[in-house]
Parts: sequence; C-alpha cells; structure tokens
Amino acid sequence: MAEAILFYLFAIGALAAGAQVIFRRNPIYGALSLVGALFFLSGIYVLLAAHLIAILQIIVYAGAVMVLFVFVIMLLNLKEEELGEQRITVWKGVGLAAVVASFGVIAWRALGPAFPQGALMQGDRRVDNALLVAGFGGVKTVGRILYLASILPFEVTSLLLLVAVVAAVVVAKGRI
Amino acid sequence: MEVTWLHLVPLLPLIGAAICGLVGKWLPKGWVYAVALASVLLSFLIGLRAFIGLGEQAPLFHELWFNWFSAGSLRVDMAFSFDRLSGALTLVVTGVGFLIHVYSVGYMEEDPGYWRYFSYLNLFIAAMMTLVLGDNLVAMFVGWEGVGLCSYLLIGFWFTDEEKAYAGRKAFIVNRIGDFGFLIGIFILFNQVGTVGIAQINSAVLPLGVASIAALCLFIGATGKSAQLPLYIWLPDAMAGPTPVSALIHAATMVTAGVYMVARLSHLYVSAPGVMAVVAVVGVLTALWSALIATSQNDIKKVLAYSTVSQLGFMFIGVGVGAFFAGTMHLVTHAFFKACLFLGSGAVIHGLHGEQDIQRMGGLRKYLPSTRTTFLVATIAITGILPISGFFSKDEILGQALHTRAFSFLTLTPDGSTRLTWLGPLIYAVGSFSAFLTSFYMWRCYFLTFSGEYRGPESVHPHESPSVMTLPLWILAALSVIGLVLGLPQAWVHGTGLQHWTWEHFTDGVFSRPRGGAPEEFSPYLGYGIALIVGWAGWACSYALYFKRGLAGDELLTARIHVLRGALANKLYVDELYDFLVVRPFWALARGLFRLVDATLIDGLFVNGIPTLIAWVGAMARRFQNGDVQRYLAVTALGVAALLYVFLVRG
Amino acid sequence: MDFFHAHQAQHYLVLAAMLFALGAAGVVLRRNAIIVLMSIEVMLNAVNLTFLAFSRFPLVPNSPMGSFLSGHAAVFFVIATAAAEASVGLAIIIAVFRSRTSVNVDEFDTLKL
Amino acid sequence: MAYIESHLLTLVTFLPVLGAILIALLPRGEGGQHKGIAFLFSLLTFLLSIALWTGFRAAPGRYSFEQKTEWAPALGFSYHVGLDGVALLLFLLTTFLGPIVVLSSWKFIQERVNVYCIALLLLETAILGTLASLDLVLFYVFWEAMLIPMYLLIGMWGSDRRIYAAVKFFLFTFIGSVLMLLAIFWLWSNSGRKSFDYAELLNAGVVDVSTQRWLFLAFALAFAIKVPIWPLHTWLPDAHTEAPAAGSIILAGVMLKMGTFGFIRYAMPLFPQAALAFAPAIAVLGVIGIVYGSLMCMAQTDLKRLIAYSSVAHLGFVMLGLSALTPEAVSGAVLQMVNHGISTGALFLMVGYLYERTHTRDLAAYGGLATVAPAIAATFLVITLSSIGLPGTNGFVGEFLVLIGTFTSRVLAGAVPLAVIGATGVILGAVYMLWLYQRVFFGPPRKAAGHGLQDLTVREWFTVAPLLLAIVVLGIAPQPLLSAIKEPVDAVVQRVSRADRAPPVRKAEAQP
Repeated sequence: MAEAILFYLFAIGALAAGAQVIFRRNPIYGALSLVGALFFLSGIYVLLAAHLIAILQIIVYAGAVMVLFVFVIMLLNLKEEELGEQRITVWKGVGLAAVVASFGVIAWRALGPAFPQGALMQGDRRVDNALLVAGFGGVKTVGRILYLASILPFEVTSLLLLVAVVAAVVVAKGRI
Repeated sequence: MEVTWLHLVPLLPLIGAAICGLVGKWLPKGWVYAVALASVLLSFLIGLRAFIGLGEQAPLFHELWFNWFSAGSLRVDMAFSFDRLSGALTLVVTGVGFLIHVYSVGYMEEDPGYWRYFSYLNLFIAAMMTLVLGDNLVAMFVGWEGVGLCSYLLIGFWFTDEEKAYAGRKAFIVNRIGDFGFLIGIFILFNQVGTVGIAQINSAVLPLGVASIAALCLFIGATGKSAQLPLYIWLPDAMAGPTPVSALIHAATMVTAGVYMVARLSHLYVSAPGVMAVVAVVGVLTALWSALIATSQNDIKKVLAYSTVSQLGFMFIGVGVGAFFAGTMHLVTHAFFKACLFLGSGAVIHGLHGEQDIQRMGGLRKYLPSTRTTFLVATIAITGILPISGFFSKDEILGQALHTRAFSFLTLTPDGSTRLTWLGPLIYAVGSFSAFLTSFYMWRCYFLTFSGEYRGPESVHPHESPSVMTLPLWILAALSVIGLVLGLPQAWVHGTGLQHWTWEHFTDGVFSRPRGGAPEEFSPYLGYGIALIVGWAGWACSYALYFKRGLAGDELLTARIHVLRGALANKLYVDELYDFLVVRPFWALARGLFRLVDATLIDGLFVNGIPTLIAWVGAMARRFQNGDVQRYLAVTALGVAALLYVFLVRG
Repeated sequence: MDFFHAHQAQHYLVLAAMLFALGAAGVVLRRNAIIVLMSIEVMLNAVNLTFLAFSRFPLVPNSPMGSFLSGHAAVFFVIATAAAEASVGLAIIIAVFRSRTSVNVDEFDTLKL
Repeated sequence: MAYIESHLLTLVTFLPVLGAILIALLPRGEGGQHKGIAFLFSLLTFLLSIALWTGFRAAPGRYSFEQKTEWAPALGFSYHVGLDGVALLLFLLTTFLGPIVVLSSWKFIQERVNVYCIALLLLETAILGTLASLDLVLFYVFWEAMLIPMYLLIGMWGSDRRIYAAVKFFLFTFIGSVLMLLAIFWLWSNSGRKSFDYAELLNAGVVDVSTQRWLFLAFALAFAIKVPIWPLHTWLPDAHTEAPAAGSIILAGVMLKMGTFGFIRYAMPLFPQAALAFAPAIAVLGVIGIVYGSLMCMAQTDLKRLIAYSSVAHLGFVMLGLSALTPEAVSGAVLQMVNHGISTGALFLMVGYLYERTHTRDLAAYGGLATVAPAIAATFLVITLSSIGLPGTNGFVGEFLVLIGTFTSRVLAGAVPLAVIGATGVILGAVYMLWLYQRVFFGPPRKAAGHGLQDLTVREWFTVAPLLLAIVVLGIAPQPLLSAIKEPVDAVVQRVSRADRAPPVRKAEAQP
C-alpha cells in the first residue's frame, strides 16, 4: 500500500517536473525543474530496490551534470529577445503527433492483454526478498557485476569520459 | 635447282635503299649515285647470269631463304623461284630500272631530296623483285604492298604540294582496295589448298566455284595494282611524281604486276574460265575507256598515263583470252617503249623547265633532237604503224582474242544455247578500235609536242638534256626495236636461230593452256593487215588534224563533238562520281556515326546519362536534407511510430 | 491495492513511456538547444527507468542474480554516457553560440551544404 | 645463383617498386635524380628481363620461372608466379617500354616529379605482376593495382579535361573488375579444394554449362572493358586524349593487352564451353570494333583521339583472332598484341613529342611538318606503316595471321564473312592513318610548324630508335615469338575448340 502511494507520488512529481522542463520558457527554470524530476525518479528507483543507482542519480545527475547545465545557462545569460519566440511549424506538429502516437501504442501495449502475461501478471514476480536481503541493488552486488562481468565496458566508459572531457575543452575553448 | 644466291637480287637494292635512306643525306652526292646504281646493276648482272644459266637441265632456280613465319598449318617462307617468266621480268625490271636510275641522275640533279629519291627507287626495285621472284603468294604480297608503298612515297615525293601528297595517298588507298581482294584470294586458296605456294596452287585441282572466287578476288587485286576499271583512277593522278618514277613504276614495272600475277597463276585462271572472260572484258573496256580519255588530255604525262592504262587493258585481254604469252610479251615490249616515252616526256619537261602542257610545246624537234628521235621510235612502237615491237605484241593479243577458244564452252544459259563464242571477236573489234584511238592520240601527242612551231613563252628556252639522260633513251628506243624479235610469228622464224628468242617459244610450258584449247594455227596476215590499216588510219586522222593545224585541230574536233570532248577532257567525270558516290558518303557516315553512336548514344545516354540520373536523384533527396534537426527528428519519430505500429500492433 | 501489485511492472513502464514521450516532445518542439539537451536527459532517464523495472520484475524468473543486476550495470553506463554527452553537447552549444550568437537549433543548418 | 634463378621472376617484377621506394626517400626537389633513378631501374628491369627470354623453356602445360610460396593457405591463396609464352611476350613488351616511357617524359613533366616517377614504377610492377601471377587473388590484386597509378597519371598530369577522363577510366574499369571478383569467389567456393590457384582451378573445371556462361560473362566484362571491345570503348579516347604521353604509351602499349591477355589466360581456358558458345558474339564485336573504330578515326579532329580510336580497331583484330580458335588466328592475335604495343606505343610517343613542341592536338593546326622536322616525319612514317600493317613491318604478320586463321576457322560460325569484313580494316586503316599523316606532315607548313620546331633530339632518338628497330625486326623475323607462344596457344585452342566434344572432368568429384 505504501509502495503504491509512494509510487504515485513520485510519478506525478516526476511528470510534473518533466513538463516544467519542456514547457518553461526560461531555461534556468527548466534546469531546476529537471533537478526536481531527477530527485523524484531516484525515489522511484529506490522503490525498485536500485539503491546504488538512486544515489548515483542524485550525486552524478542532479549534482554534477545539472550544475554544468546551470553554469552554461548562466554563462550564456540569454536575454529574453535572444530566446526568440516559439515557432509552431507543420513538422513540429507532425513530430508531436508521432511522439504521442508512439506513447499511445506503447501504453496500450503495456497495459493491454497482449503483454507477456506469463512473466508479469501471474502473481508477484518480484525478485525474492531473500535476494533483496542479500543486497540486491546495493554497492556490493552492482559492483560485482561492474567489475567482473562488465569490466571491459566499464573501462571503455572511463575512456569515453576522458575523451568527452578533452573534447569539451577543445570545442568550448575556441582558441587553445 | 636449289641455289643460294637468288635472295641477293632483291637484297642488294634493299641494302642500297637502306644506305641511301639512312645516311645518304650526309654522304657525298657521287656516293649515293654509286650505291644506288651499283646495287641495281649488280642485281641485273646476277639476274643475267641466272638467265643465261636457265636451260633444259635447270628450268627453275629455287631458293628457300628463310622461314618467315609459321603458325598452325600455315607456313610462309621467304622463298624465291627464278624461271623463264620471272627471270625475264627480273631482267626487265632491273634492266629498265637501271636505265631509269641512270636517267634520274640527270633528272634529279638539282633536287635537294635526291638521296631520299634514290633510296625509294632502290626500295622499289627490291620490292618489285620480291614480287616477281616470290614463290608463294604471301612473299608476292610483300612485294605487292611494297611497290605500292614506294609508289605512294614517290608520287608524294614533293610533299609540300597538297595535291601531290593527295595523289600519293589516293594511289595507296586504291591499291589497298585491290590488296584487300588479293588477301581474300590468298585466304581462299590457303583454305582450299592448305598452302600458299604458287607451285602447289598451280598444281592443285580446285572446284570450279572455289577457283572462280579465288581468281576473281586476286583479279580485284590486279585491277588495283594494274589500274583497270574500276580502280584505274589513281594512275593518272600518279603522274604527280617525278617523271622517271612515272616511267619506272607507273608504266614499265609496277603496274604490270597484275598481269604478271594472272600469268603466274595461269593454272588457277584456266580452271576458272568465267573469270578469264571477266578479265578479258575488263581489259578491253579499260583499253577503250582510257584510250578515249587520252584523246582529250593536254598534259603530256596524263596522255601517257591513260595510254598506259589502255595498254594494260590490252595485256589483260591477252591473259584473259588464254594467250598468257601474248599478254606477258606485251608487258615486256610495253616496258621498253613506254619507259622510253615517259623518259622522253621527262626530257621534254626538263628541257622546258617543268612545262607539261602540250598546248605550250610544239616544234621541239629542233631543240631536242635525241629526245625527238627516240620518242618517235617509241611512238611508232606503241601505235603499231610500222612493224616494231609494239606492233607484234599487240597484234598477237588481238589475233589471239579473235581466234580464242577460251570462251567457246562458256554458256550464259544452263542448256548451253548461248555460248560466248562471239565474245572473242567482239573483244577483237573493240580492241582494234582502241588501237586506232591509241594511234590517234599518240600521234596527236607527238605532233603537238615536236612538230609545228614552238608555242611556249619566250622566257623558256628549250634545251636538250645531258647525255646521262639521253643515253637511256637511246638504249630503250633500241630495245623497242629489237623487242620485235619477241613477237615474230612462229611461221616466219620456224627452224631459224631466232626461234629461240620469240616469246611464244621461250615461255613454252610456263603457262597453262586454256580449257578450250589453244587457238588453231591461224595466219597472221589478215590481222596484220587490219592492224596496219588501223594504225595508219589513226596516224592519218592525227596528221590531218594536228600536223598542219597544230592546236586548231583540237578546236576543230571540239566544234564537232563538243559535249563528248568536254566530258573526255574532264576524264568522263569518274573522279567526281566516285567522290559523290563513295568518298563523301563514307566520310559523312564516319562523322554521323561518331556523333550519333559514340558521342550521343554511348557516351551521352549511358556513360554520362547514368551519373546524371544519380545526380538528379541526389538533388531531389537533398531537398529533404535541409539541415533542420528538428525536422529530421520529426521524421525519425514518425518512423519510430510506424515501426512500433508494425511490430507491436500488427505483429 | 491488488491492482497495483498485480500490475506493478506496467506502472513503471507506462511512467517511463510518458516521460520518454515528454522528452521527445521537448526535443521536437523546443528551439532552445539547452532545453533540447535537457529533454534528452529526460528521455535517458525514462530508459533508465525501464531498465530498472525489468531488472526488478524479470521476464525470465529463476535466473542467477547477476543477470537481473546487469540492468543496473546498463543504467550505470547510461548515466556515465549522459554525463559525457551533456558535457560535449554543452561545449558545442557554447562554441556555436560564440560564432552565431544564438542557441536556436533551427538556425543551425549549415550542414545542408 | 640457383636462388636468383628461381626467384628471377619475382625480382624482375618487384624491381621497379624498389626504385619507387628509393625515390620516395629522396628529397622532394630533386626532379632530375628522381627521373634518373626511375630510368635506371626501368632499364635494369629490362636488362634483367632479357634473362627471362634466354632462360625461357617452352613446355606444354608448364610455366617457366615458376615460384610458389604459401601466403594464406587457410584461405587457399598463395604467391604463385610463372610465365608461359604469351605472358612472356607481354612481360618483355612491358619491360621494353618501361625505360622508353620514363625517357619520353623527361622534359615534359616538371611538377611533382617524384610522385610521377613513383606512379610510373608502381604501374610497371602492377602490370608485370598481372602477367606473372598464377593465382587468381594475386592476379586480381595486381589487376586492380594497375588502376591507381594510371588514375593518378591521367588525373594529375593530364590536360584540360583530365579529371573527367580519369574518373571515367577508373569507373569503367572498376565496375567490370568487381564482377570478376565475384566470379573468382564463386570459382573458389566451387573448386572443390577452396583454392585460388590457377592450375588447380583449370584442372577442376566447371561442369555446369549455364554457370560457365555467367562466370565467363563476368570475367569477359572486366576484360572487355579493358580491351576495349565495342561498345565499352568510350573511356579509351578520353583517357588517351587527356593522359600525358607516357600514360598513353603505357595505356595503349600494355594495359589494353591486359584485357586480351585475360581472355586468353583466364576467360577462355577456365570456361571453355562458354567461350566456345560466345565466340561468334565476340568475333562479331571484334569485327564491329575494326570497322567502327576505323570509321571513328576518320571523324576525329584531335590527333591523340584519332590514334586512340585506332587502338579500338587494332584490338578488334585481336579479339577476332582469339575467337576464331585456330592456331594461326590465336597466334596472330597474340602477336598483334605485341605489335600493337610497339606501334601504337610509338605513335603516342611521337604524338607526345609533337604536343611538347606545338602544344596543340588539333589536326587543323598541323601541316607541313615534314619540311621543318624531317626526322620526325620519317620515323612517324615507319610507325604509320607498321600501324596499317604493311608487309615488312611487324603489323603485317599479326594481322595476316589473324585474318587467314579466322578465314579458315572451322569452329567459328560465320568465319568467312567475318574475316572478309575484318579485312576491310586493311583498307580503312590506310585511309585514316595516311590521312592523318598527310594532314600533319605534308602540304605547306601551317601554324603548328611555325614555332621554330625542333627535330628529334638525341634523347628522343634513344626512345624512338628501339621502337623502330623492333618494328622492322619483328616484321622480318617474327618466328621466335611465334615459337614461344606455340604451346600456350595450342593448349587454349585445343581446350576451347574441343570443349563441346569432351566436357572437362571435374577433379573434385573424381577424388573425394
């Protein structure tokens, strides 16, 4: 029961904050709303027993990445007239319609009868509480996966981050 | 008999040509003359020695020089054979050739390209000897093409003149059309006989059809080389070359190669009697046709050129009616007197500083006595009003034509109702008329050149040529007279020492007999009588018109037959006709094909068309690629929606 | 609340879909490049949510624990990638802004040749 | 010594590459040195290749100087080289033309000399390798390697429309060879032992006639474009016209022969039944090439373009000879390849010299050159005569053998009319070549003759003289060449002309 209440709470919050991100005209409000949305989502992650990810979400995303966004927004310091007016074009309408339609299809599918019922519908298919006790989604279990099974992608990711850092510096610096 | 020195006959002039051509420019003039003359003279001497050596024990000298090439079953040797026919031809070619070399020393005195000239002349002798001596068709073809090349080079000797260069090219190409026929002939014979050796071909038994087609193809080659209808057009233009060249190549030797070839392959032609008729008819038509044109030419060399074409026609009558000995005999005698005539005309041109138009000559007997006398002798020889060589050889041809049996079994219908027995007499009649014309135009030429008063410009002072030029004239004139021995009727010389020297006796056994058999013994006197009348009639007409009146004779003639004379003076418009019917359409076809097929169809439509199409499609697609990221995204979203629909809803 | 428990996975999935659609709508509609980037972050989070939901409610039961947790690993990588993407993306925005004094994506069309 | 002997072919083939590496190491500015090294190495290649001629031993079904080194045995290809008579002749032709080509452009090329010399040397190796290889992968690698240096030669040192010509050349030849590659793969996967080795594929044979046809067509397309056979010829005039003289010489002299060589070495023996079935079609295309190419020559106003089209006509003879399938005709065709390499190579050489002096290819600007440059006129005349196949020059023997062999062919349907129409090329050749000669050299001197035109220099004599010598010598003594090619020619003729009687046994099935 509590789980359901929490879920709806977080879900509505995330959606509302997400909508703010999209529809707020001033990017600084958008950025702050995004931070909120990320917080709500990390709550949902906790509901899914993904404790490590939830923490990472807050530290890395809401912390580091969003600070970067805010920095940039402030750096550019866009005036009202520089933002330009919202243009509505036919193609945007088409795109929106396509997005909505896609959502409709997915939602209809996910809720509809054709979804692989055997997997999700028959009773409680959650991973056993015993496993949860054993630290499902905690630092230790996820760490095992990362450092044993996915060590190569992990290292590649580090490389990716390095490249991204260098690239960001080179691109943004203008003149080196 | 196998010998090892025969190849020297063509090789020596070839070496001479190489020396003159490669280093002649830097050698002293005398050395060039020495090399050029000596090589030909040596060839002549070797030929003479061999000729004397020919006898009952050794009717044939043969030499396999080297195997030129062989592939599959084809084997082509550079091999030579020296029998009575090719031996006599060797002597004529090298002998007359040598005289003309001597003459050229005087004639080309002032030309800076003399070394080139002598190189070409020597090369010509080499090629001609290969043609004459070659014992297989391919070796013969080497000479055949080689003489064509030399003819090309020498006609266009003064190449800065566009017209002369064009004449040379025309000669080569028309010759090549003939050579094409020759080649096909070789192919057919090789296909049938399995070898290209002349001896083997002559001893092979060929089906009538094959023999006919092969003989016809080879005869096409002969019409090209020997300037017969319809390929004679190059020879008059060939007069653009230096006059000694006209004498050597375009009168005495090269142009007779066709006759020689037909005589050489007498067996093949005898086994294709229909083609013999074609040969004879083409010969007589050419004789008449060009004799007609010759009556109205004013260029002294053109007159002689058409006369040559006409005389070659007579030779083909001879070989066509099966009297190979008569045709080849005329070949030999014609070499003497026509060379003499051409060299005489050369002396006239030389003496008049390049003037060739007989309208501006006249009265030259005073200034060029030697030339005049020798020219007179040769004219008498060719017209046949007095019994010297030309009279006998030409009359032999006509007599044989009248009595020939070669056509007596040829029929036009399958049941044999219409035999071609009338063809011989018809040829005789037309040939005699041509002989009359010959007499007429040759005397016209003589009278207008040497009789009457000098009509040229004052500035030109006619003078006699140096003795290096007149000496060959005298020798050739003498040969024209002595040559009568060749043609004496058998009945006159039977049992005497002269018999061995008559051509008929000399070449006995060299040629095949035509299928209808040789003509029965006929009395020559009637023929001689007619021939004399014809010859004198021509002289009389000419005398009446030109001896007294000079050029007014031409005006008188023109007034009577205006249109015909106009046409004749323009060579019956044959060149124009060919130009209109063949040359122009051909070039137009080439240009049209190039524009239509190559430029438009292949390159335009396919090669450049396909990339253009791709570029067009790209340009169309580019409109969607407008750089607006959000539009791309919208389209992507559409795509995702479609995919979702397909996989989730329908699947 | 049987309904919630019986359909737990669906709830998370629908939420993820809604968030994804929201993000996609932002990308399609907004001109401001920064907001477009942020919308992309929303979409990435929606994906993360699905990963985690399927990790918790696996389609194939009774597998070793590691296989469920690979969803978590994937989310880890997505976050890392998102961080890299955001940094490079923002750097590009700055660079573009320098040369064109605008952050509106529909004005960035020099790539069209 | 034995080592050198057994590796001689490889040595000769890759010697030019060595020169190219050396040039690459030299400082960029030293144009003279680059040319010198290129000349030295090409000359050395030629001198060494003489040893190939003297050491060559003709034997049925065997290759001289054979060398086989495993390269990728798992995939079935190896470094396998060797020469038969046909390859030997073309090999020698290539090495013979090598130094001439380098010398010919001594003065004309002044920009990026190092790249130019490297391209020339690499091209030589690629051509030599194509001729020497006995492995289809090796062959294909060399075959494609020819394209790049040639593409550069045309595209970098060509005249005005060089880019168009270079791209056209590249695309044409490349499209053809891609299909050939597919066919090679098919052969590999169906050869039983998964081998690319030529001898093994030859022995394996292809059973199915309809498959043979497709494979033959795939090979034939690649070769036909290279030859080029009508109507795939339009890249040729453009490439020749735009290429620098050296490029034209190599292109006409050797590269076109790669196509005909491909036919006689690969397309015909590998797919005998298909070759037999397609022989009439190829013969017809060859005859069309002869007549059509000659007509095209008559319509040209550009000197190089005219000569380029004459190649179409000459190679028409080669194709006619190859499809006639008699020993005479095929020998003649092979000989004609060599002859054409010499005479047309020489023509392009001379035209290159003319262009260097006058800077125009327009026939209308020429005229009267014989007056100012007698040596050029004389050499050009000899080459012209060789080109129109005058007896005594090399051109005659090849043409004659092709025509007589075609005429007597029992295998080729319609051989007689084809030979007769083909023989008209003898007339047409004289028409356009003599027309060209007259336009350029005879008549009063025109614009092009007015620049104080220089006659042949000593360097130029050194390039022309060997060609003239070859023209005369091969015209008088072609027999050594014919003897050298006898074995392979007989083998091809036997294999193809009897293909319908005894279908080749598939070895893979015979030995399980």
